[in-house]
Amino acid sequence: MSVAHDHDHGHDDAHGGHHHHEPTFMERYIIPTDHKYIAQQYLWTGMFMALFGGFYAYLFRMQMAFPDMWIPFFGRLSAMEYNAAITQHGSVMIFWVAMPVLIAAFGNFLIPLMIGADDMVFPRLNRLSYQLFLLSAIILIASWFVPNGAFGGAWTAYPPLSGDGNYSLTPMGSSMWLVAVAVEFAAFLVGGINFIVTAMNARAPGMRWNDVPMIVWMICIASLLFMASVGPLIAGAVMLFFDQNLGTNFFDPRRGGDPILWQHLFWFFGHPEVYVVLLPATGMVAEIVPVFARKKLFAYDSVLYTAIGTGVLSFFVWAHHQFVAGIDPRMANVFTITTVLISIPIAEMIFLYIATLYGGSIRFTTPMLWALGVVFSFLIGGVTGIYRGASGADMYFHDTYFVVAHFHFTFFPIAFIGTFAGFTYWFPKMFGRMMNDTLGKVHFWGTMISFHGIFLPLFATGLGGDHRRIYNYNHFADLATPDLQMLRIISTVSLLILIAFQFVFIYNTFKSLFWGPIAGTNPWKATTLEWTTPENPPSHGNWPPNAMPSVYRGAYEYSVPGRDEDYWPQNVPNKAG
Amino acid sequence: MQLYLLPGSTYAGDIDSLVLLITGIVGFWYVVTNLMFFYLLWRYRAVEGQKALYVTGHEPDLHRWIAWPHYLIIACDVVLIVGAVRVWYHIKQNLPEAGETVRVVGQQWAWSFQHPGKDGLLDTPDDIKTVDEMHVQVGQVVHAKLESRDVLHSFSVPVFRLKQDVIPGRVITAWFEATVPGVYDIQCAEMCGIGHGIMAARIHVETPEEHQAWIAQASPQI
Amino acid sequence: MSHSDTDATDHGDHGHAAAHGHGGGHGHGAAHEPAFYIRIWGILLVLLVISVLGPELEIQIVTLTTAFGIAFVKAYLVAKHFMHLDVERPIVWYALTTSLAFMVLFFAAVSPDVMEHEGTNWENVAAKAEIERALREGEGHHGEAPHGDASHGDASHGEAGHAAPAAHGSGGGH
Amino acid sequence: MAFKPLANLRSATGIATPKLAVWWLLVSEIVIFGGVLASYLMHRLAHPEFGMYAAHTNTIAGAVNTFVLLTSSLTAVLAHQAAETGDGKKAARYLVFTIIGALMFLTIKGFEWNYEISHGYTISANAFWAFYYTAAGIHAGHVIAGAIVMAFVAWDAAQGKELHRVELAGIYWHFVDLVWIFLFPLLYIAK
Repeated sequence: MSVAHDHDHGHDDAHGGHHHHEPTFMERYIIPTDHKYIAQQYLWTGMFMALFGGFYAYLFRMQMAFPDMWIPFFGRLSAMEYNAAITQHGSVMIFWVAMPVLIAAFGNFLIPLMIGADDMVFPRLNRLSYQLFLLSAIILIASWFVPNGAFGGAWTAYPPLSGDGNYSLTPMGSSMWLVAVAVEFAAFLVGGINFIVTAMNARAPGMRWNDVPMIVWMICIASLLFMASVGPLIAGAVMLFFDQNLGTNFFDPRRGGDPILWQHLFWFFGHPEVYVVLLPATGMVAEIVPVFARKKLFAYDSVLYTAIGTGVLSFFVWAHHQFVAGIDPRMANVFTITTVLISIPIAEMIFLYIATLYGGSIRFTTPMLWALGVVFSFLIGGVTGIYRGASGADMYFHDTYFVVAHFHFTFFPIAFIGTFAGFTYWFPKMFGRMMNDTLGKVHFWGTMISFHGIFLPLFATGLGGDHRRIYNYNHFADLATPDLQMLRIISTVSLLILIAFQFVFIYNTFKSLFWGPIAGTNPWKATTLEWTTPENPPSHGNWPPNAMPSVYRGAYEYSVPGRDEDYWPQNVPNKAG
Repeated sequence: MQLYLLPGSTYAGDIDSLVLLITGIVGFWYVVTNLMFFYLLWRYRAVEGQKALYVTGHEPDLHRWIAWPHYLIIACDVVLIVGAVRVWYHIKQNLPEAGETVRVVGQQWAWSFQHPGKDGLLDTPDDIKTVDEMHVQVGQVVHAKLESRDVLHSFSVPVFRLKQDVIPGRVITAWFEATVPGVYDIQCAEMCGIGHGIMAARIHVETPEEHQAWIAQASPQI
Repeated sequence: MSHSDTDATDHGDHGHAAAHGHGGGHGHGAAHEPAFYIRIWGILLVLLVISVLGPELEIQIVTLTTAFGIAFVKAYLVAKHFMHLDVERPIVWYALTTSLAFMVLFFAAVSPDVMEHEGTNWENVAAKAEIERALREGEGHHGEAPHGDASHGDASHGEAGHAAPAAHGSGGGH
Repeated sequence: MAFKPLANLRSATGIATPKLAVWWLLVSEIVIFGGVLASYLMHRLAHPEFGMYAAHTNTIAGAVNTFVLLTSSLTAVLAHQAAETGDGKKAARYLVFTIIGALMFLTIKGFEWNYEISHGYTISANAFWAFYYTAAGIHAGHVIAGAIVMAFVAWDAAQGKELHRVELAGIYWHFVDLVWIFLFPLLYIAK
């Protein structure tokens, strides 16, 4: 933001058509084609949407802890508003926060820089992707203000409830929600194709497949998973839209439709989607842990195989979301087996990350703490998943708060802890300034402790029988006990603390953005290509056209014996280095 | 604190045992992994002048540390799958002979129950129809014919550990055999619209005498 | 992957050599003479005629083989010769077939629920009632149009038993 | 002309970048159509009455449309062939033929639907017609998109610019043709 673009670009570019000029405000912020600005657009839009998602969480947690109370900044929450709040919280956090920030923002920012390219292969397509995404966000926000309010049929949108305005009572909200989701899918399809093609074709000379930084692999695998799984849901969305608006009966049994079909169409996408957001976050761990342990990533190939294995297996497990949702019970056995088996690659991946610490020289900087936090918290989410994958146990846990706690222990570490890890780690590259480490650590500990305070009690209430999506437990005699209520209050209070700690982050971000100490081009002494740009933050084109990097070694050459420095950047030639 | 619900059906104990089995296995892994994690973090914290090891992770003596747990996990998975499928088969696929068959109809936002009445048969004039109130006899296998009039609901009785979604257009048969007399919650566990949060019913598990008395008292006058 | 010095040097050089293939891989001599494409087109048209005439025999096995078997042959010809998959890199072929395989997987895993109308402890009474209604209606007024307006719940669902949502009115208007 | 990054000119896989992107686009299209067709097929196999409804579809119109699309595929591949030899004008001419094919397809479809709808076979009539209009409608959307894309490509090709795009538009168009090759027997022939 502050570094002058004083670099003397070579204009004798052999490739032609490659010209540099100082971007105008319009070109930079409104219609950018530079991947770094599009990444920022995604990042800020995602974080802005997170405020809405967080506010919804605040609303319904307050309602849970203090039923029918007057909620500060809102008022009383009606049952309809409650349903809308949980639905929109889920949709916003997954589709408009986790996806844009983890995949689109970091993918856009990192892929060209890490593979040594000057931009994405299709910069204008990239811009289109963001514009579609922005449009989808606007449609979604608009849907909160239409007559009868926002869609409240849960983010899974099971018909007939979602397909018929007579059932949901939000005909407009349902349709707009569906359109918003579909447009968002289109945005990420366009973006995903761009990511994959860029990583496949535009790698720097000399960069072989096992020299590619792990997060690039992870984002590409995630994009592939998204691309191969979202089709049926796009088809399903068209069908559901027709059900809502043209009187067809694809999913309504009153005339030959089948509600179970939607569940399959949804979860065929919905389960791989979990890994779509998980893999980029684990990729960040794979980037950050080696840097701060000053150590090579443990068994690069194995990490990659576990990621691919997880990705492939994720296509075979979707019906574990439907064990008791009306599928034939015989099929549940197949899906139990595949689901439990997915623990093998994921556990191995976690082991490999932990093994990377072995023999390291570990520095507990803020990004490192966040990366370790991902591993620590995700472990809880991972092991509690086993309860859900085992069909016999899922019969009891399905749609209880145990589920809620479980998937928040996966999604929160992925989408927030992972994002904070990536954000604090790449902040110097994105904005050219360092973040405040003390404030970062305060934010880390506050967030981690309060996050566990929110969801650990919810495992207990789930075991006690608390169902999800219940507006007010006072209607259920067995659930309206003081013990359970106390746990709910602990959870809500923890949420308030967590929200309070986010102000530390916001303060730190804006303070560092404008007044933080100027960072060098490689403040963490990392090896990957994004730290080798001559300017910080990199200007348009990332490297001068006549000095594009070539790659001579893998991405994690730390503490190589016989070298003075404990890192060996990928672009340093062997003899000259 | 009373968090643990009493097991109120013949198979509730099976599910609880399965949960304990899973807890044992994943608890072991959780503890071991965390011990390793924090040990390594402490042991290899940065020390002035000490350089990190340079290993690729493919050295056999190191990779063993990944490979062996890997095999052990496969073994654990087999145990888990066998345990889960056994319980599942017993509850969802197997259907013991019914002592009584009750039709359960979910609609926005109430449960209605059609008990077979004195003659023990459904769809006869002496059926007992109730709303948000189900009566069953302890120690008797009850088949619940689950139906829905409008959207998805879910018939969930936490004390029985039973949960089954109710799908419009389909008849799904669930069964249970209650073991402890008392009155418990029936909850709708699938989002079904505005009133989802008030879609509660109560199940009365009665001794044979109480149940007969209830039938006698509740039967419609024909 | 350990990079000894010589290894890394080799690989660096190799990389430079392979780099900057401008628009590499474009075409690879994929183009045939126009006559070749017209021949393929002729074969496709013959196949089209067979696939239309075959079902006229009204023998089910003939219908299936001519209609669908020929569709696969046609698809193969178009993909191979018109899309030039025959000279394309194998990875494209893998990607396309993998996505097709996922659809087969989807069909295989969903059909026990959607294609079957009864199974272990469940029965899809609405679908059965719909088939029965439609077939009866079809016999009754053969060749006539189905209901023009499909406002919900107008059909004769009475026979469907309890599960058929005869009481639709309860759904709305709350 | 718009700025083209260096990245766009690299080709580590040996497949030209734009072409690789088209292939990935087709991968995502396969699963979209796969979702519709798998759903339709499940209903088709389970519901004998679908055959009864399918009897009201116009096989002749479907066959003519298949012919139109196959022929437009031929002109698309001939356009590609012309582009390979560097003859942009010829490529553009063939692409115009392809676009005419697309318009003919849509016109026939329009008459066909008009007839069916006016006879009460609307999208909401029953599950078969719902699938019929949805599957064919999504396909028709692709036909329209393809025609628009080809119009732009033909415009450039006529001036000898961006000739490699002729092949890309062609690949996409063959895919649209392929989908119809399966839709035709599924919706029209199986009665």
